[in-house]
Amino acid sequence: MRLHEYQAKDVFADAGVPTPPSALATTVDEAVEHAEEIGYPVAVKAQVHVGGRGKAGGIKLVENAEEAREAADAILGMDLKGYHVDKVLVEGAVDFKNELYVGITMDRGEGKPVAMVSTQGGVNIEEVAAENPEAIAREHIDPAFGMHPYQARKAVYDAGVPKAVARDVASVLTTLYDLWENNDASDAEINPLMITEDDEVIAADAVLNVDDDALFRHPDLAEMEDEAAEDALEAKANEYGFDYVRLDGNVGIIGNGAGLVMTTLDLVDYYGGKPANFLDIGGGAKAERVVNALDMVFSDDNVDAVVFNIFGGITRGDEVAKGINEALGQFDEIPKPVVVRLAGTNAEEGREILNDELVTVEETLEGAVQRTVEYAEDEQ
Amino acid sequence: MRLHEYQAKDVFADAGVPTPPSALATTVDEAVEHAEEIGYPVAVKAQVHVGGRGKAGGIKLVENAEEAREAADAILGMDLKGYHVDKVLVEGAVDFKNELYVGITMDRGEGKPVAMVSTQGGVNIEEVAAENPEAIAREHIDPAFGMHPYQARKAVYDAGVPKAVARDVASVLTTLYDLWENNDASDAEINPLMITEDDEVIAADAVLNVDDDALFRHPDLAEMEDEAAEDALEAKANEYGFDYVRLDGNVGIIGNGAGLVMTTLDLVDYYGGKPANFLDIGGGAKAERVVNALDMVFSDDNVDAVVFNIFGGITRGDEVAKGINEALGQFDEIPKPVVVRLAGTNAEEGREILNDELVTVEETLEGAVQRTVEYAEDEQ
Amino acid sequence: MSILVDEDTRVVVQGITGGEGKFHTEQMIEYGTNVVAGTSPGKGGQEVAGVPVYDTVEEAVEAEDADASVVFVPPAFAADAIFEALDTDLDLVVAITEGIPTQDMAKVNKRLDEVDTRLQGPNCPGIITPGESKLGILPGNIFSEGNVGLVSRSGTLTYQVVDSLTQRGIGQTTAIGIGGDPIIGTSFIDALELFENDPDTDAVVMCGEIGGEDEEEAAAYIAEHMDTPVAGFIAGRTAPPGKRMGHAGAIVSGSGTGTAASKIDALNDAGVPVGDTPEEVADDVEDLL
Amino acid sequence: MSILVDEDTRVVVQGITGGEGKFHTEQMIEYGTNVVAGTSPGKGGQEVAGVPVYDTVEEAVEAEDADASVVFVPPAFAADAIFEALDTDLDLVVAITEGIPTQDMAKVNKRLDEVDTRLQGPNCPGIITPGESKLGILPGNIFSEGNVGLVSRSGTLTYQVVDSLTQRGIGQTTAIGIGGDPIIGTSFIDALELFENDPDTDAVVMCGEIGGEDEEEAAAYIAEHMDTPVAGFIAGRTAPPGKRMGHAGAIVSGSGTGTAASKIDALNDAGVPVGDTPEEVADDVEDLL
Repeated sequence: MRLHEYQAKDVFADAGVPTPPSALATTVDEAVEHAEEIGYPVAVKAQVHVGGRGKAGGIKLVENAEEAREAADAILGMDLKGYHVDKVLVEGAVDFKNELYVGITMDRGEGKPVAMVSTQGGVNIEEVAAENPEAIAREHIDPAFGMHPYQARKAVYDAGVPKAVARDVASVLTTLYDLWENNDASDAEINPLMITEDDEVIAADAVLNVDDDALFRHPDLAEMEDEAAEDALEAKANEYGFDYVRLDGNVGIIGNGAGLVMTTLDLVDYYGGKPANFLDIGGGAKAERVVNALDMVFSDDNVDAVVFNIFGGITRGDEVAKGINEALGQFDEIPKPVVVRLAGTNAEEGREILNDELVTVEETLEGAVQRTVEYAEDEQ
Repeated sequence: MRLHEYQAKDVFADAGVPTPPSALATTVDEAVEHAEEIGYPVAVKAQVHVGGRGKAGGIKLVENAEEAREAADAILGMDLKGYHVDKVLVEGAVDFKNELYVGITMDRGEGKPVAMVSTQGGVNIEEVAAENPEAIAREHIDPAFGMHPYQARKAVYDAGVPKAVARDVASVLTTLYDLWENNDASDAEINPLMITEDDEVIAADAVLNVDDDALFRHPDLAEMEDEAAEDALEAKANEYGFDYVRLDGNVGIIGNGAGLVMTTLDLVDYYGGKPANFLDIGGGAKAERVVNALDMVFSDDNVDAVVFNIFGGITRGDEVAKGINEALGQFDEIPKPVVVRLAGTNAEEGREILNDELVTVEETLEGAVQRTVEYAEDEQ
Repeated sequence: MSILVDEDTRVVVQGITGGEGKFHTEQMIEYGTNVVAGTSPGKGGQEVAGVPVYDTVEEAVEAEDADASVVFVPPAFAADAIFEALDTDLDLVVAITEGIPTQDMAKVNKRLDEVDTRLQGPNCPGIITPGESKLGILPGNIFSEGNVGLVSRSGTLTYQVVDSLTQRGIGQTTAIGIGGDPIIGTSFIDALELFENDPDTDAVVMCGEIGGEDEEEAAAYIAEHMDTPVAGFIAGRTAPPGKRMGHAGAIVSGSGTGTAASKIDALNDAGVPVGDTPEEVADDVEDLL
Repeated sequence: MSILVDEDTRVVVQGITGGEGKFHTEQMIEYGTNVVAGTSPGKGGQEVAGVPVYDTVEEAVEAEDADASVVFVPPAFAADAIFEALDTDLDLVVAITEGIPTQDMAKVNKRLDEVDTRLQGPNCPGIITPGESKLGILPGNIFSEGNVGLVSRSGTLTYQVVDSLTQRGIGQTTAIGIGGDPIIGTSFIDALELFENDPDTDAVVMCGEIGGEDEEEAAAYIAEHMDTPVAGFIAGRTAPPGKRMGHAGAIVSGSGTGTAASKIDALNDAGVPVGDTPEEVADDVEDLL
């Protein structure tokens, strides 16, 4: 789960990280009002989960009320890389002489957190990482001890942060690690961390991505989740607790286990079809989840046929079959042809339970995928 | 630093450990008022840093207002093993069927914390530890990870805590570890942790001893320090930041370094004298500390002569000498004879600076002790 | 022979009184696994599927002289259960649980450096030595005894490939699902090394997927250290960059590494054929044997 | 020869810009210690007593090829300074600082299990190999070169005993103050083992004090493992039970162990003579040589 900039900034500011004065607006009038209060220049920033907002026209710097009104009017309601903008953050602009990058993330190769500092902030840090990796100082953290103060200092000195602000930047980095840990974050970043002419450090942006698996420990963060900002179908998947990715083909795919579902996508492609989605109903899937999964895939108008591929381990074939019967029983007419392939635990029982007036049953994966691709072609 | 029972209970209750209803009283009327509010039976408990308060008459269980008045009247103002009682805790009595012991302390042999649980609470746990050590379940904690929940369960099951309350006791133990860690405690204990007929667990006593070296991190705890409850001289030492122990002899002893001061005590004894105190002025002692040390020792009416034994490492002899001159310069007449022995860093400079009209200078430790013992004998 | 588990392995089921724990304990026993104990705090003294239940793993291990545990504890408590298992002298801990917070696993990962016990998983289907023992949720009926080792990041994909092998009469020494999470106890390389040292394993199938660098590192290991031939499969060829697909691991960064193409190239460079479909993988294995 | 430090030891002073750090850096250099660098965050690029100052220990160690550090950092920051030193490949870290919170030291103690670097202290006077090098605050003038090793929990008591030895013409190979805190990096046994393996050390003086079990354990070690003769001293014979005397370590529990009597008995049982006064210790050493 990714927090919006304004949410992350609130969390960071509460922890003592200096941030610019700012306020959230959902209407143009509100935005102008906030801009007047804060004093110009201010930035008007679209609050959507999209990288490169600035280049895409989602951030505008304005000098007076008229410009603020224009900017808010342009940004509120705009479609930014597929995301509808319904909130802007109005934020006092900061005069800066340097822009740093500071971040904490999990280094999966090492299996431990890593703190990163660079004096090349304010630009695409991924580019810096790819082209000039030594421009980012890295310090691995022992998660049992947490970040020692010396490690923050070391990263800051190694990165070549100017001495006048080194202590303050180290302190921000220490706080950032605490935020990362206390919020079960996968990433906590400030880019840019601005250094003003007076050698003050200010977080001009804030990223806090939280581990979905740990949200149960953070009801306050879970509440911040902003369904509206996501693709409607993805939001629905979220509600149902599915791993779902919408794609642009017409073959709906439901399966259990990320590897098998990905393989099913790959096979659809291999046999000449185009996947409409990735949908993993996960382990231990019960009838209700199957109902929900079919509901999701049928909700996608692009879908012309559905392949339902279950290889049972923790998921039992009989449960899946009941779910499929139940889900399809809710329709007067089956909206799209469904091909089912069951294997593994209780698969035979499942195949027996399946109502073959409602679905096509196939025994092999390759057969099921080929049949579905055919159906999808027929429907077009 | 040791918190009073009522202070520790407040800290424990804030962390969610169940405690009986209670209130602090400094007058008899107040105590009776609290007792009436809480409802009988209540315990009236002296708030002093003394073990075995109950046996010494510092805890009384009362059934009505009259008894409460009598008890408060008897306990408030009493002298309990040398400590003046000026506060009592009035506490609702708990009907219990079992008394447990739970505690966290630092195992210095292992260099790590240890959690302890026993079903033989309510009595002298040190006796249990000495006579029946297997009656105490112990679980060492890795201080980097903190106590894992399974470790609390393990200690509780190993100790044979009744299953009906095992989960609650494990939860108290986990909280106790967090309290121990968050407050930089040396010991955190509940003895007894009572189990009621309804299988509720209630902390009937609370011990929280805080590492003096860590008090700088805990200004809230440092404020709770109760000077009045200590021996007046020891309170003074505390104010000056000295390690001081009052003894019952007449030879005052000042030195630097615990080992050397203890050796000086041993030598006073060896040469037939009786030490009046242990006073370590510590490393890096400056003139002001020396003035304070002499002030302390002269404040003890039992002292007939003083040996001042400094072997300089971090403490420089010239600083010590200046301090001695300065301290003695404040007296029209030196109250007791002072023998000074300086060795180590800048010792020669120190000996030159010393005003030998005010003090006797000796070169060897044995010589200095023998001379002081003689002076002390002469003074009597 | 086999790796890690065999008919002598004495197994503790952690979380045996839960729904999944109980179901799969029955399944494991039915398969022939020597399940000697279960654990569930507060339920010590009970029995599940004829297996004695203990309050703590230590008690269970000591009372029943166990070698391995399999963890069915829910995600919020699973890391604690793993720590508990690592605090005993078990040889192997197999964590099935899906959805353990990554920061919890980072701490577990540190503990693994301090102990001799091996962790497999989490978020994995377990391990099976066909005809002898299975620890986890793998459907036993699709496996068969033989001379091919299998290691996979994905659960159900493993079953798919094994099914293809078994239907051709190609049996397995041991199949191990290492799990799809970002932080896991046993890596591809760990498993490959074990198979390389198992005289009965004549070929190995390695099923990877997009995300991370583990397959690339495994390819380098194979090129340098393995004589046993390896066949590969990589899921996620059609996954668009930047999208997370199920597993925390299955996300393509788009920066050139972690993609299916990069993994397939690395494996091919190490002499490992990579099939386009599970059936092709079975073809490759037939060729290698 | 000597233990742990000699004329080739290249020393970093952590906290060199503080009052005590600066004073003792000058004292160490005057004694002949090869102080090659100092550290003080934010003061990198400066010089103290002619020694270059770095912002981090890693920089200092790498730039000056240092072997050991000595820590003069104030107690609130000392554990962090020790962690920083342990994160480099220094052989020895000597922590002089007094008053480090015990829980901080428990964490340091755990880290010590994970690294090869040795910690000495904290709350100790340091270590000296007379005529070659001293790390810490020991007054160099009272030491002399010779064949007696000395290990002590107390700082100033060490000086007292050394003074007695030196005045009789008995010199020292190395004297090491292990520190009086409840948790320390180098124990009596560690130091005794080093002396036992040092061919130039012909006798060892061990100065203990009341509290803890370290002297009893050291006595057992001496009885079992040492050929080099040992003379002992125990401070705190007249300390009343239950009172804490200065060092966190110097508290007698009153339960039979940790008392001066128990320690003296244990040492005597191991064949170690224990003097009543520092002068008697010197007598014992003369007898042993």
